[in-house]
Amino acid sequence: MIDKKTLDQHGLTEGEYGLIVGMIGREPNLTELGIFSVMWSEHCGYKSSRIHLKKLPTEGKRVVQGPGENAGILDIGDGQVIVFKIESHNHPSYIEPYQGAATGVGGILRDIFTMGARPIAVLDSLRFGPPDDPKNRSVMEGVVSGIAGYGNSIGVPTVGGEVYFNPCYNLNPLVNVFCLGLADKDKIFYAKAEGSGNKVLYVGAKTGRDGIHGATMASAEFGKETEHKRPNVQVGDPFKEKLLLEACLEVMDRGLIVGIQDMGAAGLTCSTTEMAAKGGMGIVVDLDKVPQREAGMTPYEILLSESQERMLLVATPEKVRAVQAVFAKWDLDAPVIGEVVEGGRARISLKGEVVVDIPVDAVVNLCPAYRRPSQAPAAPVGGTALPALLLPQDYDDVFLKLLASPTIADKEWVFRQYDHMVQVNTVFLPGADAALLRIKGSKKALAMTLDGNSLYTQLDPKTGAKIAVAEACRNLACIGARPIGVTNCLNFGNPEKPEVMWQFEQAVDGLAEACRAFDIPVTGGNVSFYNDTEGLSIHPTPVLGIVGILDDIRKAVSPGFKAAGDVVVLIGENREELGGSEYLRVVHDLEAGAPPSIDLEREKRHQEFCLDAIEAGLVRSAHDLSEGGLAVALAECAFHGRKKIGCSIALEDSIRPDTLLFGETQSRILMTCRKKDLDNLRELARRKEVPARAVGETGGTEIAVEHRGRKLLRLPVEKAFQVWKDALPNFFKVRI
Amino acid sequence: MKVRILVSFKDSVLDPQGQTVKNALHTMGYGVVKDVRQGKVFELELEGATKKEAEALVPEIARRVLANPIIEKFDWQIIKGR
Amino acid sequence: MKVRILVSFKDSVLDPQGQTVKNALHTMGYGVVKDVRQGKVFELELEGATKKEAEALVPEIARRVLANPIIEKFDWQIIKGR
Amino acid sequence: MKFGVVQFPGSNCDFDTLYALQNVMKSPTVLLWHKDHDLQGVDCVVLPGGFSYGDYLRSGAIARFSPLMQEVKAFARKGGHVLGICNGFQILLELGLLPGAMIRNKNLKFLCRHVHIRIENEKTAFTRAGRKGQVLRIPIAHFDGNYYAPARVLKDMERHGQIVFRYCDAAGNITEEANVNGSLGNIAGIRNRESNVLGLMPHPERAAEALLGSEDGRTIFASLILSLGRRKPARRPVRRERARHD
Ligand SMILES: Nc1ncnc2c1ncn2[C@@H]1O[C@H](COP(=O)(O)OP(=O)(O)O)[C@@H](O)[C@H]1O
Ligand SMILES: [Mg+2]
Repeated sequence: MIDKKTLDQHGLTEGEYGLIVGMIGREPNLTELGIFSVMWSEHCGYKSSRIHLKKLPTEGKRVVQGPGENAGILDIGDGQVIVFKIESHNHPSYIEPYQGAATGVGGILRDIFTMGARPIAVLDSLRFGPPDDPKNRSVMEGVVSGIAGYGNSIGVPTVGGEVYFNPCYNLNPLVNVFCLGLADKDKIFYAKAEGSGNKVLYVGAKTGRDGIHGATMASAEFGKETEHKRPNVQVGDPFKEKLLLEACLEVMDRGLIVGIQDMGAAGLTCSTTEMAAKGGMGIVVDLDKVPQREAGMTPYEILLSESQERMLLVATPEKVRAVQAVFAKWDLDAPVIGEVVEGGRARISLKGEVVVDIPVDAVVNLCPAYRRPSQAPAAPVGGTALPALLLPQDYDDVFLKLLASPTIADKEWVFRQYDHMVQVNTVFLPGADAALLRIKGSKKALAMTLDGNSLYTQLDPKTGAKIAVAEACRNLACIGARPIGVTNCLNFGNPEKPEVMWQFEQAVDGLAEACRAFDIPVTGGNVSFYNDTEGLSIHPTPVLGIVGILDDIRKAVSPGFKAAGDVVVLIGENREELGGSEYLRVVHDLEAGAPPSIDLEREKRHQEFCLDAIEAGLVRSAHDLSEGGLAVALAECAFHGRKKIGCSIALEDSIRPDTLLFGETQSRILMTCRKKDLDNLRELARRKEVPARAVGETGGTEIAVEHRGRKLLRLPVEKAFQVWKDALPNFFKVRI
Repeated sequence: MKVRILVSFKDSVLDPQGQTVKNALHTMGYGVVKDVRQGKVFELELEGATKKEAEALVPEIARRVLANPIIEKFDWQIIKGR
Repeated sequence: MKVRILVSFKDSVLDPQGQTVKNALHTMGYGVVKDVRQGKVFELELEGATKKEAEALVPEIARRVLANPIIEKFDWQIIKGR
Repeated sequence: MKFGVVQFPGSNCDFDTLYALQNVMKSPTVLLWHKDHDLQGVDCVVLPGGFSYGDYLRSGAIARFSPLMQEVKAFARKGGHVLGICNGFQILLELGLLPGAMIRNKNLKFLCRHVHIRIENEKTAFTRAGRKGQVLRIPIAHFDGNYYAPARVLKDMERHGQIVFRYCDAAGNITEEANVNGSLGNIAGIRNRESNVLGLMPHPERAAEALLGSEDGRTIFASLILSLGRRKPARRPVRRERARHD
């Protein structure tokens, strides 16, 4: 009955089919096959990644919940926990940018509030093709307004993120959304169906035919052919989600339910089987009771629909009425659609007829894991040595060119579309090294950032991944926050290609090593494979989401220069490193060389020093050096305050001037301090064995850099600022 | 010539806007309204176009700019001129 | 019965969305499009309503809910049933 | 005195406004549920920002039909004080308690940023703690804040001092550039003829604490407390606080 063609359509191999038949003891019917196909898809089953992800450190004294739930949970003291996670919505955002991105936000929000936490912050990591192509611009416009449209209306601030541009994302943009929620430690909920006889309630939007096989779509390469079998794209309904959020938090707060799970990828199938499996129970569901948007839906369609804004609850029979009353208050129905039973089977019926009868464990926990073949490229992707490069004639010109590069330019065009202040916690608005949120009623604050330079990972996935962790932590250190936990989104190409699998392994190794070095647990994440379009893979793109904590918010430091006459101090060393830099890409049109080297021990020392110096009150501003190197970092410090302040810098390093200005050597931080504090700062640095040198002074209306007596840069701050600020908006001006 | 293009979600796609309007109308006592779908309408003034030209042009514009064919459908007609 | 209600800005009110669409079309080479106005369309399914009832009901709903009379005007017609 | 903050299902600045009034301004405040008919004896009703009923149709279009809004309407007609912030302002326009309407921002994008607004009329219960011409730095966050009213109405409003806030630059100049959303006459906030109802697009509750970047929003809340309070709060509490922080 089930032939090869049907299996292919479901993305299952004959071997996997054999396993399924063995586990259920007979041939599955089509609906059951559909269930296995989504639950055993790459997206849900982590077939290719699972054995590698095991290498990530997941333990730590704050960890309340590591990977394996909807989101990770960390203890932040005072009876409170944070719940956070990152998700990708790459393919849907290419097909329908607005709705794809919007429903991406909706999905990650549900992952957070399903655990009992109120979402308090969203961050987004976006990758597009270059904005000079109108197609890329329209994807970007749609994605940004989709994130805004959803997040803004539901009232969760989008407080930070990142945007990169590279041609490798032309046909495959990346939309990764991170969300963090806050909860009381004794009010956490899990996706568990416990207690035989307990009722299963369905809440939220009606089930339609949308997004059937979204999970399988996210588990296949994209090409001309898939364009035709595009499933119905889901449309987000943020208002419905807001009702759902409030009602769910209310029933949880009042202790009315036993377990709860959102319906994300694979919809009703995933939520019912997962909840049953986690509770070690079985479940019966009557599909006639499932609210349906369209007439005549088959069990296959009802079970595999990915309609948005739906949740599944489990409550004891006595509490059902009370739960329904809360939902009614929020204008939502909460029909009982089934029951928790003994026996570990999911038994689903429609019109009195059993249409599915399978062991939940097989569906949820027994998806095979593969060690896919991997193969390093014959030679390093970036070549072994850089070609001889001519030194620029005019450094001011090069500098302006970099400031105008979309990856470096001001991202205000993006974030001013996001409500980043709602909930009145946002202390550092987008534009700082990390977002900073106060916690009401305490002195503590949370900092968070997303990072990942895929140019580095393309050239050397392992080093690139380590740098992503290091840089994210450095961003936190610059504002005075200690990192406490990590989530990550691993965006890669087709894992069936050995080179892609090699990139993945290397990147995970790098992540694991770096997280160990910083002693931060990975509490969850997401893997997005098959980011290939028409045979081309994206650059491997691990995106790190790292959360930090500050004990005293009043000590937080922002990147902008604070006043004229402060000393500019450079932490770290300038090395002859240009590989993978934005300078090479923009000015020399080269994606080549090896990425900057990273020594995790040294990096950690520098960050510790930064944190201690901030703690001691010695630092007036701090900013890490990243894309565009020293020159761009100086500019960002000059631009960031409400009043722009210039600086004059003099350096003696014996390296190429272009490397000095624009090289991206790691572990460097640019600080300012009051003159009177310089000696103390230096003394602290000496004790910590951290190179720290005064390189100049803030003040004036220019950014001026001198190298061994030669003036390299001399630009009015205002001019540089305009170039940096206008670069992105200029792409979006409608020309008449 | 003036043409009118109606763009709306395909029938199988959720229409949250229409749904909220419907719910509001019910609350206000207009129970007779069984369903609401909401869409967009564009009126384009085309200069010196013939009917034939419009027939080529309008669907092209609708598909490329006004509607996303993945989730939306459109319909058009000439409302002034010929 | 099914009715269609078109809601659009009064002529005296600037229509920024229509303007933007027009500009975009010009950039794309559709210079023949002289003007664009954008509005909303609602399709309401009325259960068991007669033509007469619809004639009383629809303008009421449009005025009270679907359009803001300060900036918008509306137009409606029966598109199915009678 | 007692404030009441209205909660529609899609309100999202309800708790922010409650926090600013109760925790920052230390003024007793209750939440008012949109389905109720009870104003709980409050002296001032605040309609907070958000997306009251999803607002897919038009901002504030559906909220005005809610049960509580019938009470608010009656309360306002009897002279009760009503403050509408952002979506609250939009609702007041839809309700007809204030003249005019909102259309999309001129750049057709949601806009979240700090803006400057100038107090045009300090003789209202909402602004008396400020000075005429005083510039406040307060954030906006909206998609539909482009204020429109027919010319005749606008003229009338001018004549009666109903324009209370205008977008301006940091120095207080009313410029086209400062008019971020394209509003007619740079209008950021207006009052009704009787001066007991005020709507504004900027969010004073987001500018009530130095930690969050500005305390200028307190001027509005302090004015109300000053105007409606039985206890006499310190005169001009706002500027005195600021002096301490500067
Ligand atoms: N890159 C990763 N690093 C750590 N944990 C991961 C990673 N990717 C996925 N996980 C974890 O694997 C688990 C399985 O995710 P699951 O909830 O089934 O899928 P989804 O991400 O679609 O919700 C989750 O707990 C998730 O946090
Ligand atoms: Mg999940």
